[in-house]
Amino acid sequence: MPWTRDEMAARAARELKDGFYVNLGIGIPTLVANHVPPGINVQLQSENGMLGLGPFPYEGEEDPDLINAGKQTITELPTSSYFDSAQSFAMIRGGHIDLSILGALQVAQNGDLANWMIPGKMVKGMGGAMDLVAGVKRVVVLMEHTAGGKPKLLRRCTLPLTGARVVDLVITDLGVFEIARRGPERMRLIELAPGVTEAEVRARTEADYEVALAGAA
Amino acid sequence: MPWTRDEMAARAARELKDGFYVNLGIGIPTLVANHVPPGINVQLQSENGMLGLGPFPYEGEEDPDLINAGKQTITELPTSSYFDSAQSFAMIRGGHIDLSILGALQVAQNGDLANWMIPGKMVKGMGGAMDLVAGVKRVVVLMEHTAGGKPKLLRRCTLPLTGARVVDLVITDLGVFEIARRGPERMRLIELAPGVTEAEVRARTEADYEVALAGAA
Amino acid sequence: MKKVYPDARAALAGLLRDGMTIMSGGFGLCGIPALLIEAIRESGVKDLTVISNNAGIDGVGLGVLLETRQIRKMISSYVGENAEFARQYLAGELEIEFNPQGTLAERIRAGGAGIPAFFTRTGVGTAVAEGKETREFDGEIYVMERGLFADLAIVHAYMGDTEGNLRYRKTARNFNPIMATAAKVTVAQVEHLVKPGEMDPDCIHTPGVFVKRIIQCPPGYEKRIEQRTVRKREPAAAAGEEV
Amino acid sequence: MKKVYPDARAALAGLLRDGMTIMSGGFGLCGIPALLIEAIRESGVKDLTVISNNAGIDGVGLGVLLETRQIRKMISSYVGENAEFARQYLAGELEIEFNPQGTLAERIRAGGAGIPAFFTRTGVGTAVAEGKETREFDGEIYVMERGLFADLAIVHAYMGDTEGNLRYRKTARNFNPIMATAAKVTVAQVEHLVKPGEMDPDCIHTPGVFVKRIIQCPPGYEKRIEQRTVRKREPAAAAGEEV
Repeated sequence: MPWTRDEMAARAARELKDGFYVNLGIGIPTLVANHVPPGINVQLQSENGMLGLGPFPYEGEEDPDLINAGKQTITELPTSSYFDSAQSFAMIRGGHIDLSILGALQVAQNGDLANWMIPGKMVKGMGGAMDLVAGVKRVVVLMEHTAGGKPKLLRRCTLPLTGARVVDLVITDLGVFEIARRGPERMRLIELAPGVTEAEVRARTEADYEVALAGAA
Repeated sequence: MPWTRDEMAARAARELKDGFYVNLGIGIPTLVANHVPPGINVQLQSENGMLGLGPFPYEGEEDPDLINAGKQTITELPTSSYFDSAQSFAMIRGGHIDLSILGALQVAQNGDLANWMIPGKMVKGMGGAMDLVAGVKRVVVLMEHTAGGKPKLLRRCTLPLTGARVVDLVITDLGVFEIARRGPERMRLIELAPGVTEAEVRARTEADYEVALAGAA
Repeated sequence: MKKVYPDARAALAGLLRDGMTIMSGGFGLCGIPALLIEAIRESGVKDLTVISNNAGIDGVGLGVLLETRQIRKMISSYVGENAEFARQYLAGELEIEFNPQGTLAERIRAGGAGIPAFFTRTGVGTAVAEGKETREFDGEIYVMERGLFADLAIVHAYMGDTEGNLRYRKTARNFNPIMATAAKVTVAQVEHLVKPGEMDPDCIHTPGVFVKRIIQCPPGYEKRIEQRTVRKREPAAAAGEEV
Repeated sequence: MKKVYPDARAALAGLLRDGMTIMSGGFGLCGIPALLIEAIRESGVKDLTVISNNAGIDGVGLGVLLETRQIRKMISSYVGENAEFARQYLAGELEIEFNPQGTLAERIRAGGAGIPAFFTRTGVGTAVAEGKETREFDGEIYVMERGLFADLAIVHAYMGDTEGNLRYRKTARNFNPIMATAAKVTVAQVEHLVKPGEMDPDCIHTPGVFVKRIIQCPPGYEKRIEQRTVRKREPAAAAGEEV
């Protein structure tokens, strides 16, 4: 049975390590904050200029000066600090953030990522996504395996790219794929959602990948 | 009679305008702070990261965390603010400082400035001088007209440059020269110290200059 | 040299002309100089190029200058929340130059710091790098981006003194401090105008040198919230818990 | 993830190796990480390249690493106050790369911000630009300078918390915050170590993400003054008066 959104987020949370500084994208990635394993302490960064994001405020305690990159009201923690947009992206571009978890429209087998634009539709802009994928040490994509029945894991992205060879790991509802960002193209299926077969994944994936499941021959 | 150091500083202070942000170099330029005309309010910047420099502290009130770019203990004012070295030079390089007044070893008739290095002697480094002359809106040099009897206002600098075509005005003990930083080389003698003759200046100056004294034919 | 002006209209007097470039601080509706935007609307100045991370929402922030068609071009990273924007853009009435948010921030910071161009990894291999110079440093490809400098910057700060020193509050800081450095003239609106010395000099985010004119927001000035998101008061609230 | 270490030696354990590059904060003797410098001396690590605006004075600050000949090369803007430095330099035992102070600061800031190179007017037409690429932008000539990134940065802060958030005091800030961003590992010595939440989050100069290890200075830690300059207590003190 494919993973639910919450199970996908829980799987992504297993990529967190103690002491990590993490930037979470909008959508499913936001849920990862609910699944941080015990004993693991991470600090969330928001590219609008904050480190140490707290939970949503209680009703009546919203502060218009305190929002995340999704423009939602949030709260601060004792560890929080604020900085301007240039310093925020200096942090991101300079490789100081350990992990970025974000959504995608398409991922190619070489690690190319498309998640900001569908030609012919209203273009809203890339926000901070291009900076995040270019700068953060490790990029994990959390997305449904297909969209409208069409594969999102492709040989080549057909949509305009957010970044070239920037994805390290893709977690879908069906399984987990590792991608090599350097050297020859290489994508490997390393995990299946419980009850999902390799054949099912193959049928819904355009990208070429090797199978490297733990415990498999 | 040539101007004294204090008179030179007083003449330089006439370049100050109300609301100016000013960086003063070490030596005679420091004296300019004592001659700010009444009704003129200026803020001094120090490139080690301070705006709004106050006077030297009273004995016993020195603070090791509060120094100017000459490493002297100073004090703060109600208007003071502190910032890091990158922001300090962003301020300087970005053209936000109105005036820099500094000393020189040599100035050429095209505005070239040499004030950091004498080959063969121990080289101490240029500090912030190259950034100041390249970035500040207007650069005024305060120096003795000659050194050991040799002219310091030259056709071409013979010492390594601090900046090329960076000087707007030179105030020496003998007079004041305007220099064009753009277009054809042009240096003009615009003022003489009281009792100093044009012939005396000519005799002690290697640079070619026009005479454009106020009130002169 | 008096920097304090009685209101937004007075603070902008003599600074506005058709076709000019204006930087406007804020992220979403957080930390936007709404009073100054309103005064720009009232001035009727047009054909503006506006550099701002976002374009406000309908009727709020830069949205008000879109309604009146005073903006000809936006340089932004994300403009998703504005129906009037979409209409003008799809009708070809409005030009937009998208910059990655970090590239936009760095271009502004560079403009203010006298850096005409710099190299970044962001956007390499994407449409953002098209027509731009790319170059290899230490085995990695980078794209060259140019500094940005405007005729006017308008910013919002929490506190300011009569010398123009500014302090921002929480995430309302965002683009405001860098924009304050990157324009011929910077005008600030502040929630609290104080005398010099009332702010800790170690905690001044924008030194007064960058600010030419300053106004205080009138009593009752409202800061808008774009996405009011709350959690239930429960013993163990799950979503968004401290992590 | 514990960041707090008992002392300088413990905080540097495992981080030092011969031939490495170290950034060291401070301007003159103001804001220098003297305890960490002392621990580097005691470690005996050698052939160091040290990036620091100055080189201390004899026996103080980086001067102690010059005495022990642990430094092979300095990247600095001004080294005037050190006789041992002059001796080693003139004897050809020490290499020095002079950078204009603002270029040095910007190179460090760029290194920490993922900017491999940028253009500046500083040094154009001087020895500093020799061998470097120059280029015209909008009619002005600029020289290209590269970002700097070190193996280790050592910084001094006034206050820090156990998360690594730092706050500097007055002009002791100088190069410390930018160096904290521009090394694989940054170790900070702080005068006051506090718990998270004890510093105003709007006034944290270095967010904890940049700091991997932190120590508190012991009681009696002395901050040295290089040029003690005072004025007389007189009704109307002239020199250095407020202007």
